Amino acid sequence: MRKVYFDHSATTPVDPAVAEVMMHYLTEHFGNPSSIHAFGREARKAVEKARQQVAEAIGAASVGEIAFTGSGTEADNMAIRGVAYANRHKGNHIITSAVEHSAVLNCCKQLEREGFSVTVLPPDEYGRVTARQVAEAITDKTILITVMHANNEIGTIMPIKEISEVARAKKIIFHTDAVQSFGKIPVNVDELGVDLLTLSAHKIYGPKGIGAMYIRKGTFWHPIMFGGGQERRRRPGTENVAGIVGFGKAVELAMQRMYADAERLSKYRDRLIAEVLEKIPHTILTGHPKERLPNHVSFCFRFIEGESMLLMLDMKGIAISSGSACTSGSLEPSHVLTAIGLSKEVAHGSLRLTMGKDNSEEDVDYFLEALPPIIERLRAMSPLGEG
Amino acid sequence: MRKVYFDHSATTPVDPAVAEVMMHYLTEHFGNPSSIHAFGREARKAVEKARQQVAEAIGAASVGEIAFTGSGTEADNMAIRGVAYANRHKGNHIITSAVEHSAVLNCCKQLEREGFSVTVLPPDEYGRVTARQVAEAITDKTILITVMHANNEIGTIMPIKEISEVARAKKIIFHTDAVQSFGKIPVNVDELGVDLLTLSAHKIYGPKGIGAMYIRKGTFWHPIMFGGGQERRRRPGTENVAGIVGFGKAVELAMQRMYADAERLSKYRDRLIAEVLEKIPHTILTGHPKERLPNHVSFCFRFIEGESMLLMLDMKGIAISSGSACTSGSLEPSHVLTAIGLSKEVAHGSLRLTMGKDNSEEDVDYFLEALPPIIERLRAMSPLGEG
Amino acid sequence: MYSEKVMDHFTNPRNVGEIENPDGVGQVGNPSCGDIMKITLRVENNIIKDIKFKTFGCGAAVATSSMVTEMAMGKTLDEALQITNKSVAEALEGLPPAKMHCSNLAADALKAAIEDYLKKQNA
Amino acid sequence: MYSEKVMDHFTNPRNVGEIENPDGVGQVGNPSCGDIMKITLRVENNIIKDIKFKTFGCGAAVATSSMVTEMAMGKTLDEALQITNKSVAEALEGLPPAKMHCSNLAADALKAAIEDYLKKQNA
Ligand SMILES: Cc1ncc(COP(=O)(O)O)c(C=O)c1O
Ligand SMILES: Cc1ncc(COP(=O)(O)O)c(C=O)c1O
Ligand code: FES
Ligand code: FES
Repeated sequence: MRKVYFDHSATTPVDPAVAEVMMHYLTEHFGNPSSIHAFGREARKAVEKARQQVAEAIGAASVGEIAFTGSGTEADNMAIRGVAYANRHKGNHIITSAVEHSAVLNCCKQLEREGFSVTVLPPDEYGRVTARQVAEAITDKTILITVMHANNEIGTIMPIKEISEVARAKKIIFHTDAVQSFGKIPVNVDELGVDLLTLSAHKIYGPKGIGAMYIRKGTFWHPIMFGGGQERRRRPGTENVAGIVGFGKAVELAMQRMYADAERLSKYRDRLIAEVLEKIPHTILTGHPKERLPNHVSFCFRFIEGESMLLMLDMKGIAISSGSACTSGSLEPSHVLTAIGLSKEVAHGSLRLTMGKDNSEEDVDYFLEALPPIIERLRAMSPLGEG
Repeated sequence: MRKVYFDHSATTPVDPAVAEVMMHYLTEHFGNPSSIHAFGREARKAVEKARQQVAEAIGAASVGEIAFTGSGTEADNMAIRGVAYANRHKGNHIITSAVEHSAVLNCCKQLEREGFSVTVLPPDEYGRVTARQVAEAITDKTILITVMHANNEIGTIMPIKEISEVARAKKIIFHTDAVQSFGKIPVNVDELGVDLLTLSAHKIYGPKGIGAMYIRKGTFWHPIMFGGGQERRRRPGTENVAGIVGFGKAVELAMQRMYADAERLSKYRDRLIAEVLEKIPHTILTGHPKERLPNHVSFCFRFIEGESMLLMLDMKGIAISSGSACTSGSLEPSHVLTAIGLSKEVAHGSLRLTMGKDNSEEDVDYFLEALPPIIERLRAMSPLGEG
Repeated sequence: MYSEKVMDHFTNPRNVGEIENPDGVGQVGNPSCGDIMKITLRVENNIIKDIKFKTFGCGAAVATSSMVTEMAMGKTLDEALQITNKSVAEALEGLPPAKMHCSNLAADALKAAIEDYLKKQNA
Repeated sequence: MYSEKVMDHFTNPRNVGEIENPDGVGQVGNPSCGDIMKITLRVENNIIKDIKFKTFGCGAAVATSSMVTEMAMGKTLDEALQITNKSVAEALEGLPPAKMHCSNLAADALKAAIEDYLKKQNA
């Protein structure tokens, strides 16, 4: 059976070239970067090279602005809580959006429990918040604005540049979670105008369990984990050398591939959107029709539930995801889909298709063949709608 | 030139068998364990198998008591701060020892800044604290005792069982950092009588950037990082699948090898101690002469400074470490060495030799040849002592 | 994640559909929670002669619906009322912990359909 | 970590030792901070005719000691007093940031030795 992996926003396979360099740093060059002997120095050199690769890719002014972490989630925690704790004397107000990743939203919730006050901006129907909304939410207590660059569930790209201009004008620290955008569209800290930025390796053909936080020089910040002095005292613990080296390599490859991939995949994307909407009635495109990631397609199909759809696609060899509550074991469907105004009932029928470097036009053909009968079958089984 | 790696307490090479399984989970079976499609289910299965391997190795009652983390440091942070925050309503007092790893001590320092009160027990000259000291330090506000199982710098094994009996009798939560002992001596959570325990993969021929926290069922605890629901809501972020699988495999191999390695290496250890003390005057054995890790040898050589010694040994192909301040770029030598009563001057001349599975008797011979002339040369250069 | 039995009932669900002019109808669940089950019955001499389901929900919801219809088919109403959430889950060789609430729905829908039938009889 | 030049001076330090009956002696640093440098001088006609060092300290400390003796040898006292921490570090092709305090020691020890000589002259 054909295998089609269409879940690159969930995670990606590690590029063989990345796996190969990782292997060297797991086995031969296995030293602890803090050791001063030859094994340690070799590891240190590799970590610093990777830091350089990341810094260059996002246009950081210096390598000292990059700290490696154990995940994108940890980088979000470090950025948001680290800024909040360090700037509490200045104020306790934070602004975010309702469509952020749970790593951001749950940090904000925790900060609320600790006495901070959080404004969660509602997005428009495409999942965007505007610079104007942000400007209106700012108070003299606002110490941090955190708005994601591109949304993981619906692919919508936020107007980060406009928002950062507002933040700059008011001298408020601005963080963006670029986990989904990095490697797919240009991410440059100066062009975006951000003070902190989150990355994760496993979304760009690097390993899981490695992230990075960019922090602009001079940004007031406190660590949130305590131990040794690694990563310039920003993140303690022996460095995941192989993971960091793999991240560096993945970044290098992503930068080489980005424009060509975006061009190719956005054609598939537009074809998928057009044909699915045409072939399958009662279908809603979620996210912005234009301002979206080049590899990202997402829908809601009325009258059916996501998990069942996923299982049936899986039986056809197609790996894909849904924001359905039933895929997460909770009763609440995706907060992103309800935030853009969909009813819970509709949100349960969501599907997210995210393409990657190895997908071909044949994968798209195969999917477009497989989907309609599945939807039809599930609708025939459904007590809802025309079922 | 011969290469002798004698720094296994700093980190270890990944076992080729471990690297091989990791490779599969980086490239082929790369799914996100939260995904319900086949790629995701494969990854989930592998993560749960590794959890089983870790649970069994330490005698945990159920796999639900193991949470994977991004390092030993993170597991220490989770255990100590997670218990402290969750039990603050019961009291604010924590007991620890002066020879803990910085991951433990710096968590305690942070908790002090947050209003907790910490008693840091002074060890005896061998680096041990006693159950009696702990008993005497307990107040009705004590909520947590954290004492390491074996010390990283001087190899001393703590009387954890006796300490845990005191903790049990007073119903106080007890954590031990078993990063250095695990895989070298038996570590069983019931025999040790601990409620929480920290492990790290890279000390047992697993990858860096993976740790685990054992938490006994029913232990009151709060998370310290916020995001998705991974690891039973204990540690958010996409799981480092390859790292976790590698950890599981490393644990399996460590359990097979432990007794034979301990027997072999403790012979080398005893020979190294005897011959170095005999050959080199003005040498102090640090740590306990008997109650120490089987692979661990540590000294202070008077009148010389550790980094210079390390560099000279490195030129002979011997990788080894020191608790000298000069290896860490600070002016303070190891807190462990000063805690056991050594002057800073003496502590600067420390050397730690930690053996591993691939070391041979020839490595020991080679080291015993190489060391004396280096000490002699440095002493001749030194303005101190008989120099 | 799911047992083979669950996957079998999900892939080849038994008794899908809706009986026309049924003797009893039961519908439970809530579309905003992501699950609705509708069971329709034909009853003769106190025996379930035919039973069909329609379900909006996850794989477990589909499988439990299918299983509960298979278990109830041909049974007397009294016997059918003995079918519990637990027995459905067991017949499916277990459900993942997070999915246990789905099995509740199936037995509940059956019960609602039987009660609907009984109410109509007494009306 | 260290430049080649540093490693060269560490591995083959120039002018190690202690001059007997020196004309000037300078010792700086503190053993509890992990670094002591002792410089002994022989001075003739205001020129450093011989200079030796002894050092307890890290690789950078040894290398800066060695370098400063090499730089001072044969210089007039006035010229030698121009040697700064920075010029020593530069002559070594740089030091890691964490090690900059070692280079301070070397120039300081030289200065202390010269001052000791000058004091003795004036005594
Ligand atoms: C006793 C002890 N605890 C904790 C740690 C930290 O583990 P990791 O390096 O995985 O953060 C180490 C080693 O670095 C250690 O020796
Ligand atoms: C937008 C966004 N932020 C953060 C994360 C978290 O990254 P990680 O899985 O590395 O913790 C993800 C993906 O899981 C994401 O899509
Ligand atoms: S119907 Fe939602 S979990 Fe089963
Ligand atoms: S002498 Fe300690 S850092 Fe140089």
